[in-house]
Amino acid sequence: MFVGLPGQGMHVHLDALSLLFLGILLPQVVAGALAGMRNSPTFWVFVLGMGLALAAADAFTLILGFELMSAASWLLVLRGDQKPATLYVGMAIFSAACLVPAVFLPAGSIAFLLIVLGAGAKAGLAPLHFWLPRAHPAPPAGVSALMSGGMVKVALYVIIRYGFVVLGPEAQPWWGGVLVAAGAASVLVGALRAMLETELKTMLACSTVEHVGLIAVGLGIALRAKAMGDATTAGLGLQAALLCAVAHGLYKPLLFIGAGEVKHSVGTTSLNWLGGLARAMPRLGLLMLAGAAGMAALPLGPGFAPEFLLWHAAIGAAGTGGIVARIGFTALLALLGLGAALAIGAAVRMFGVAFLGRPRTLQAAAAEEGERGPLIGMALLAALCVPVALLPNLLLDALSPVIRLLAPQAAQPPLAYAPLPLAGLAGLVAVGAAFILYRHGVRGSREVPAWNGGFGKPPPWLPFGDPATQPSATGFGEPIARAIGRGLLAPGGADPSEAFLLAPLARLHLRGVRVAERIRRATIRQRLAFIFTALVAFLLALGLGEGG
Amino acid sequence: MLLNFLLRLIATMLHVGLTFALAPLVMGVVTTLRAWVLGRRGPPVVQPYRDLYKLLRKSTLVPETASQLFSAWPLACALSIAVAAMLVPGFCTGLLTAPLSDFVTIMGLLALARAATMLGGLETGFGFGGAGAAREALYGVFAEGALLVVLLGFGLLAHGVTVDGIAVAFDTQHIGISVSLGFALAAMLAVALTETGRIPTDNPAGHLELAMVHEAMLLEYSGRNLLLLNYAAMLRLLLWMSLIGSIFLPFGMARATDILSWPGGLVLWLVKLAAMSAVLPVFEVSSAKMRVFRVPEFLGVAMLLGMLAAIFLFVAARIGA
Amino acid sequence: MILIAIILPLLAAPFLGLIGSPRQGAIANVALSGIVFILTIAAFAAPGSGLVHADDLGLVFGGVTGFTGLTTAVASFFYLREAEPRLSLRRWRVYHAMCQVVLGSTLLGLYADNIGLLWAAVEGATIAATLGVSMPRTASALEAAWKYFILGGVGIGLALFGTMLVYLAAQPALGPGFSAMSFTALTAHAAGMDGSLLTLAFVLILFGYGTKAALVPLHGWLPDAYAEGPAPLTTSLSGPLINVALIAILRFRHMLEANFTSGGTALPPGPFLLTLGLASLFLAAFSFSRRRDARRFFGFSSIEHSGIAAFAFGIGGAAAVFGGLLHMLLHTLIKSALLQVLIRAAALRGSTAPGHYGFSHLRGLIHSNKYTALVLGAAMFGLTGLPPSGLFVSEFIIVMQTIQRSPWASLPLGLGLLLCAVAILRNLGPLVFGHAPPRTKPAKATPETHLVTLHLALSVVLAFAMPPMLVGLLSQVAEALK
Amino acid sequence: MSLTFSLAHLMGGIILVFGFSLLSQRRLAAMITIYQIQAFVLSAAAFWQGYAQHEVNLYLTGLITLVIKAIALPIGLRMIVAKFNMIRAVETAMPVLLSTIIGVGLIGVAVLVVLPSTLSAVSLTREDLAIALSVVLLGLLVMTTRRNALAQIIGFLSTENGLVLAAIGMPGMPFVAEFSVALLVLLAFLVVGVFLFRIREHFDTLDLTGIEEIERRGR
Repeated sequence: MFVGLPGQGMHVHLDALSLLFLGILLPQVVAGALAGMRNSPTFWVFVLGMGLALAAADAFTLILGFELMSAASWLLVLRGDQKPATLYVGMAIFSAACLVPAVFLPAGSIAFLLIVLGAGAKAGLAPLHFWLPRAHPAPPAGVSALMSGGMVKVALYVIIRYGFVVLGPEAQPWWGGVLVAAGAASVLVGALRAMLETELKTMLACSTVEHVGLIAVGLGIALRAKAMGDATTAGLGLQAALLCAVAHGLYKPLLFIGAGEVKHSVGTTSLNWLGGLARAMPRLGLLMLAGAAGMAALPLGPGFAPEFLLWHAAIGAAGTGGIVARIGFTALLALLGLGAALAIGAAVRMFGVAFLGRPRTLQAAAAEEGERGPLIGMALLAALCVPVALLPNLLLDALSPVIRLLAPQAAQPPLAYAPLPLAGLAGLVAVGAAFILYRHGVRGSREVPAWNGGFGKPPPWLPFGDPATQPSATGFGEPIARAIGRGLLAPGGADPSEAFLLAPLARLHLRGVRVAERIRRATIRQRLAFIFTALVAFLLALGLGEGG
Repeated sequence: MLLNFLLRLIATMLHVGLTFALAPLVMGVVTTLRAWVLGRRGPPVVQPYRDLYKLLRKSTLVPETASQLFSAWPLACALSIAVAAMLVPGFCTGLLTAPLSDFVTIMGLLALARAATMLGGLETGFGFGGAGAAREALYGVFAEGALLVVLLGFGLLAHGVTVDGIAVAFDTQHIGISVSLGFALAAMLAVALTETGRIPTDNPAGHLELAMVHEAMLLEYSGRNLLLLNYAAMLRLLLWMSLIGSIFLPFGMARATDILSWPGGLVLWLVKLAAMSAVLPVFEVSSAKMRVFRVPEFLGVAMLLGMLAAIFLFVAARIGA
Repeated sequence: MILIAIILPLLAAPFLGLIGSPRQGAIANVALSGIVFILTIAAFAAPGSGLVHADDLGLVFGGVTGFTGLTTAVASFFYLREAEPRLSLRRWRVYHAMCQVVLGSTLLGLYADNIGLLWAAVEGATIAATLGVSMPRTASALEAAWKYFILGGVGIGLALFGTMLVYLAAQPALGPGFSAMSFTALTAHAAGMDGSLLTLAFVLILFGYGTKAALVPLHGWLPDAYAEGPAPLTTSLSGPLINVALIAILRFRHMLEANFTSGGTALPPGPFLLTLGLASLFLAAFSFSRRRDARRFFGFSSIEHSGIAAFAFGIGGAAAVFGGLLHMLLHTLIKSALLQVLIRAAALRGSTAPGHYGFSHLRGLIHSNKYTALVLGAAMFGLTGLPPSGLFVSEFIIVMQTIQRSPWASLPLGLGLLLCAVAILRNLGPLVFGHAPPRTKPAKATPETHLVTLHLALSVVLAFAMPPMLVGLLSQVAEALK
Repeated sequence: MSLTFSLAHLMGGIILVFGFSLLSQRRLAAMITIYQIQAFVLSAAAFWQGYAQHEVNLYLTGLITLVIKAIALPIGLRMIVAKFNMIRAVETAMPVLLSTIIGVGLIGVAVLVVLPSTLSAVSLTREDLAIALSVVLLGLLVMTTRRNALAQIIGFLSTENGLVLAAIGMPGMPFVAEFSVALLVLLAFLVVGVFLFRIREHFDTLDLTGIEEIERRGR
């Protein structure tokens, strides 16, 4: 990949890595288009930018595509909501300001750090993730889906492309450490916030932060192992990261489009106002359940194989290196476990509160099945989830050329987790249970009022009982908020990076603005004085410079 | 070759059959012993079988506010626990399911069961189920973390993380009694108590809804659904017992390929189960149930113990900075 | 050829100033500008020679000046149609005369091969512009013009002193006489000049012409002149005039650089330019956020961009100079486009008088007229230097060069660019897509909006598919003035 | 020969002294007078240089200076003063003493800057250059330390004197410079005149504090 100069033309080349990420992108684009973005030119520019960035063979084309992507997505966010748009464009330009120098610096640690800063900011790696939960929910569902499922992948692609391929020869073990640290932080913050957010799309965006963190951890482990010559761990890490990218690229857009449908038919996506949607929109409910299973990384779901690989990779990584690194990886494992369980909790909360239980508002009670197009898009994604969930081994074989490209010496052991046999066993047991139940048991079932610990039936004017008597999303998260949130989040449950990074910067900027205003308000005489003092200063500098 | 396969097949079926058959019995023994320790007479040990049969014969009620998935959750829960129970070696190693018995897979299956139960609790949208589910989520967070760290310790010692492999390794190569194993055991016990919903984190016999965690999620279930959920709970108890047994007391486990070692293995397995089901009630009785928000601290300690175990291993292996 | 291009407007100015109705004046203005534009293009064929001749730099920027001059004239024709009743006949005459004077003297400044002539040209332009700015005769317009006159006058004085010192410094090499004032000769014999005197001269010239280029802290006049002067005039203030000043600085800078590199006693010019450039960048970045008047806002953006160009010249080296020149070129196109479409936008909302350009007044433009709004949005986006804007290319080159030649400076540069881009985009959102003020009715776009589109298209094309001829010229210049 | 230079220096010195004493003046009338004398001396210097260098255009410069700067402008200024019978004493933005101290410092700076330059075989010596530069700087200082528009203009004019002083010293410098200086001053005065009237229309006084008021209202 050589430096492309403006006016020197742009070069496009597809290798295994590009193809993989284009493959990840394709279904989302189709789904997004089906979800109602078909006629928005900006959307297609957005897609074009991502494609260009992925297919670029020279740095200039890459940057161009990347920026095109940022600009278009900014417009789309802007249409949705003004406020996050500014924050978003700020981060986008920041990442550009980091990437542009990085790709033209000589290969080395500084270049890598700049890449991680720039692309990481775009991917939503902690501590630069604060914009993501604000910006991703803003635009229409189809775009949110593509931003969450595709755009962050493009950013990660940049990290992979540079960390493993372009800067590969210069790689140091601690580069991996940087990625792992950032990833771990994102996992924790993302999962925790996903567990606590009460706004459906925001919560999904937080879970995106978590999954980006997982991918980054996998990449970091692989990078470190590659630099240390640990073939097995490198292979595992890459497998985990890439598989996670594939899976997340399927179920996250699905969930976002679903959220859009919820918004469309209920009018709100605040979990505390939903409830019992599975009865009103069964198809959407099932599709969302599939997505939630992926998001929770449960076995037989699309998300489990990557998590499985990642944990193994982390265990392998903990077996190498100095004691500090090993202790670090031990902590990482604890943290990954925490994150995984939090993700399960978040998914359960999302589905259980929004789709199960009783409607909390009349709108939720009056919800109707979503439109055809989005449902078809979701069904497509869900259908693609099935092979990922049940045949991860085949997928890994398909990934092997990419892994060979990234880490030629990496070993690629077959996956020890085999969903199909597990499903088979489950099937056997199910058959057995069914036999017993239908041989000796009583068939059928009766609809009765819920027992509810013996409380009375709700009065007729409250058809679904008093909404206040069922746990809200906030209530569901409350125990975890008390046990962990207090320690990890800033006071008031704000995101730590927002409170400790964004706010101080804003204050600094304000100070600069105040100074500028004071200068602007200067009178003519004072402006003359500016010129005069500057002149004298320059002359002094001149005199001293020549004197000494 | 074929013979080996046949033997392993038989052993596997035997293991599965025994596990499924013995699960209620273990539960019964624990309950009865507990009553004895408390100085009551207690139900006969076969009571669980009767309860299950009674539930089988009872009709199934579905609340009006429930969705179509109401009956899916108990099934999912029971199935995943059952599969997990098939994977964990009992009386002998080298079962057909051994290659599947990756510790992570088992954790995943347990998590799946937990998720299904939580969804079941949220299904009807009444207070108790929700509260129970929320607490279950809280416990799960810490339990998984602790378990994963402990797993690291095993992985480092046994150079593999399939339960079968760990069992074989700990059985054949004499690790000896190391500090880290002690820590790991403590951590694992804590997690096991939480997962199986025993005192001190939850009270299986308690019927005060506000204090219940696991039971609270089953409140709305009846008939075959309740049967599945209860049976899943029994299986889970047995599963954890044989898991701890095969990892920490692996001695005398039979090998599936040599039939002569089976009897000894079987006997020892039963003895281990009996011992554990004897220790559990004693511990339960001697300790009080904690408040919900003490549990995270309890499990946090477990997590730290797990990390300590790993760190001690590093120190023992004399790894420089 | 070139002489005609310069003298024609200057001669025509008195007539425009004395006779004719506003309408005739406007038409004559357009016609003259058209002829001048043709002449500047024709100059590529006949660059001429002697006291006034067009070197490559002059050719390129002369062409741009002619082009913007023409479009400005057209814009002010339509401006007249809308703003005629506001102002008396006399003022319209003065206005048109001044437009021509500014055009002519700008071209003189570009084509003059004599430092004295250059200085005279800039002075003429200053005075003309002063009168032009004061034309609306509102209190704030007078105040702006007064500022412009005082600050500009001081700058002119310093520039003259610097010019004389250059002449003096050239004595050892060239001796007395005209040759010691011709750029070609000076550039050729830079090595033999008196370095320390040359440095002093450069500082004075930097301050003199820097005032015209509105580099901080010499920028005091610009925002007010933008906001209070007659709308079309700001276009020629923003582009051509700033270019003349920057090009002058570039030429003198090269003498200094050459003397320094050839072992003369001169100091390197880099630090001076970098200081002023960064100061401009950051002051602009921080001044954006509190602006309520669009034209003042874009005044600060002009400060920003001339700061970037100065920064590029300070970095030095052929590539950086190339980037700087390209940046000036594209900025001229985009900025004049922006200011013209801004007039259209204000017209859509009722009045183009100064003070009707508040963001709150123009916001939600898309509800008034989609085309105009989108063109305005595109122009604003172009200013941020994000692709596909042309400025992306030039800023890209400049940043690259900065990283290679003086990495320490790349950090503030990047930060400044970041802040500016964010500030501009932050205003773009509400201005184009926001909620329109109450009682906003959709209106028709006026034809000259297409001219603006032409500008923008030209800027993009020039950047990404640059005609080799242009690349050749600019890189020759850059090579010669590195 | 030496007489030539010493005389040139002398005149330069006198001009500098007057430029300096502008700083210490509070009253407009006095400032105008000082400026006038400065212009006279300047024209004399121009004539002298013309005589020394046998340059016709230097005589011309001297003539322009004499007619316009030394005679025409002061008259005009006095007219303005009389016309708007404005407060005779101009309040300064900076204590006079401080401004004079700064003025001394400026002269030091000018010398410091000019010192390293080697003016071989040039009739204008470093000292003259230093003097011219300091006159310019002093003029600027006057502009920045006076609140009154007229005072600022006077400071501006004395800056121009400094320029001319430098220009006449330039050996064989083509006529362009002086011509444009004269032009500048003329136009400057013209424009200024226009402004004074306009500003009077709007603010009744030449004191720019009115403008400053407007500016305080941030836009």
